[in-house]
Amino acid sequence: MSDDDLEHEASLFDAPTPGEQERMVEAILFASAEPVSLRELEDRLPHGCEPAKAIATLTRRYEGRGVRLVRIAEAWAFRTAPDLGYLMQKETVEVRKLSRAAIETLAIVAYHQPVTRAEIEEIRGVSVSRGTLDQLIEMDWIKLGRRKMTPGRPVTFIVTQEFLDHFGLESARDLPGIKELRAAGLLDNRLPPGRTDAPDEERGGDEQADMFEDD
Amino acid sequence: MSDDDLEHEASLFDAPTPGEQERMVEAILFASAEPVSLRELEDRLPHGCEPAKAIATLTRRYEGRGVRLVRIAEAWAFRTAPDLGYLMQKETVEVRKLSRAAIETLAIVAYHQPVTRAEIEEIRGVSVSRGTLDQLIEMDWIKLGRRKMTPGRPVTFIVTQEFLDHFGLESARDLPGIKELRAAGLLDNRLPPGRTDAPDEERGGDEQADMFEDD
Amino acid sequence: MDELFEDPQPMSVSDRVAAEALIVDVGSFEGPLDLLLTLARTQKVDLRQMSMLALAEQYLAFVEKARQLRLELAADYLVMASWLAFLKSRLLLPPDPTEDGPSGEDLAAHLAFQLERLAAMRDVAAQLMGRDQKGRNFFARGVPEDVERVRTVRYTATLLDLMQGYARIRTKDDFRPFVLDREHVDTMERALERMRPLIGYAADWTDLVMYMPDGWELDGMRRRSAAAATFAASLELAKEGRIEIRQTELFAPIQIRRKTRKDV
Repeated sequence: MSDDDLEHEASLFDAPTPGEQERMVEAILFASAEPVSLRELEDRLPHGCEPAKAIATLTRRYEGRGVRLVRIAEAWAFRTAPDLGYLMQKETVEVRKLSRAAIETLAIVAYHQPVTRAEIEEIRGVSVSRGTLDQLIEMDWIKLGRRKMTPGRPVTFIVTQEFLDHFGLESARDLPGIKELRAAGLLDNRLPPGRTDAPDEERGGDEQADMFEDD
Repeated sequence: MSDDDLEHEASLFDAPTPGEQERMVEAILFASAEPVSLRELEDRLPHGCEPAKAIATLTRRYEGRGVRLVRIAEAWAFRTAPDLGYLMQKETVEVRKLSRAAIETLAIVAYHQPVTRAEIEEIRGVSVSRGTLDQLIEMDWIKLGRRKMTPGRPVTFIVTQEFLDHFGLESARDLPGIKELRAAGLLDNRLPPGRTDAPDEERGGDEQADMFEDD
Repeated sequence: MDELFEDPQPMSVSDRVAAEALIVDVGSFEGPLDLLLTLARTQKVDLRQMSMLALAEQYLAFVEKARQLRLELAADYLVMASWLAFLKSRLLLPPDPTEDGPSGEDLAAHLAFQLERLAAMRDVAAQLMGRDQKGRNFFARGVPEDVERVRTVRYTATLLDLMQGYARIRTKDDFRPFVLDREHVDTMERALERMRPLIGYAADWTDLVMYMPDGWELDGMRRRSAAAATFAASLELAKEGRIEIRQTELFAPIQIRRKTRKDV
């Protein structure tokens, strides 16, 4: 490529004005039912755009409107304001009624993630049926996380972006009451006295920190 | 329903403020899978709302934004601003193996150039589709050469510089000759004696010799 | 006939009702921990202050009642019962200095922790489900415009494709199967002979299979022989420093390419 070409390209791909960038981000987010990540925005916008800035402006612009720009993990999406839900009977989707076991399992995954099946069973005091986990996976609310670095390398479960989106959470940090539970030590993985096989000794510092990282 | 109830309902559903109505219409139009008519808006909004007014305000509000409120027949919907349609496209490049017919045609052009379509067909023993030649021309691997000084003055095809670059050849003469092909086991039969019809005049002496030498 | 259906010692109506209530109750518990939590709730004190001894006794009484009524309890309820009996004995008897293991207090504390944790999970589960939910309280875009994929296809071919294509045409009319004295055996020497003149063209990674004699891949015995010979020859060429060999993963095609001169 010659110098001339380069110059031409540079001018062709000069970043659009902030106002233009805002319109572009607005259009992309409006068009998608799924949250769109910053990285994807960057990929789709012309070279040199700063989607994070556009998002900040847009968020303010839509404050108090009928739709809002919300953050879900590292992604953004437009969602209708929750106070207007009653107008949407037509759009309401019947959510499959979840069993008590499924709801509790979901909460345990959300608050204790990454968590193994054995840990879920330990907390509930009852075995977790394959069907319960399958159902939550099928609903795209939980997914497999990294394997635990403990004997047997058990798989772990973590919640998904769809889970955060569905319950209107920016991150797992915003789960109701999670701070209090942690302060009360109820999210610790305490071993029963006398048990020394510690299948989960990796839990603690590192993994606890992971909880607050986006996966 | 008793009169009392009716009265109660009327007071309960005092029309919301214009700003509120605008939010409501905005949310309904955003979430609806189809354009929504004024009548339907009226049905879905609280009693006493004036959706037409809300639509007018909203239309102005979205003027020049990344999405616009547009009228479709008797109904309303949000749509991406037409000038931003290109943001909804994602380009992907798929690499595919060239078809056998194209490879053979290309090989004949490379080994026999300049070569007419009739000659290609004679060598391949089957007719060459226009599409195959077009594809190779479009890929910039072959191009039109001089016309042949024979009756009808047919066009000839030759390989391009792009072809040589792609295959890492300095010239078409660098292509391995028949002898090498045979030595490589790629050509494992003898040419029938007396077959001297090969239109290879353009090929250089050495290579030509290779091509027709029996071993 | 009637005798068959007649209970020798008929239960009173109230007994039957009580028994049935218990059946329903047992069924509605999600395991022994859940039953313990329900029993604990009847004590109406903070879980941290409640007596684990009293709770253990309550549970054991419940199990005993079920046994009397000949109700079948799942195994894990019975496992919990025996553990609670053990806990009870640890709490009541003075510690045996000759015995290792956790004290009754430790065990009771852990049980209290488990109950409290389960109760906490129940609470937050309810809070979670009580939140605004997508598709119920708030909504996503009704007509998402999917990103349109504009796909451009780029065709490609290698020099070897080209040469083989040409060879195919030149040999088509008078094709004679590749006949050798030992017709199903390829040798490393022959493979080397075959590969040496070609290897200079392999600037890109090419599948080793491409260097097998044409048509040999169709016959099992020939294919094996040719594959072995070609592979051996490629090792020889690699040893000479003329080519590089790679295999991206187990059982993936083996690929070779020429080594550039400066590397030789």
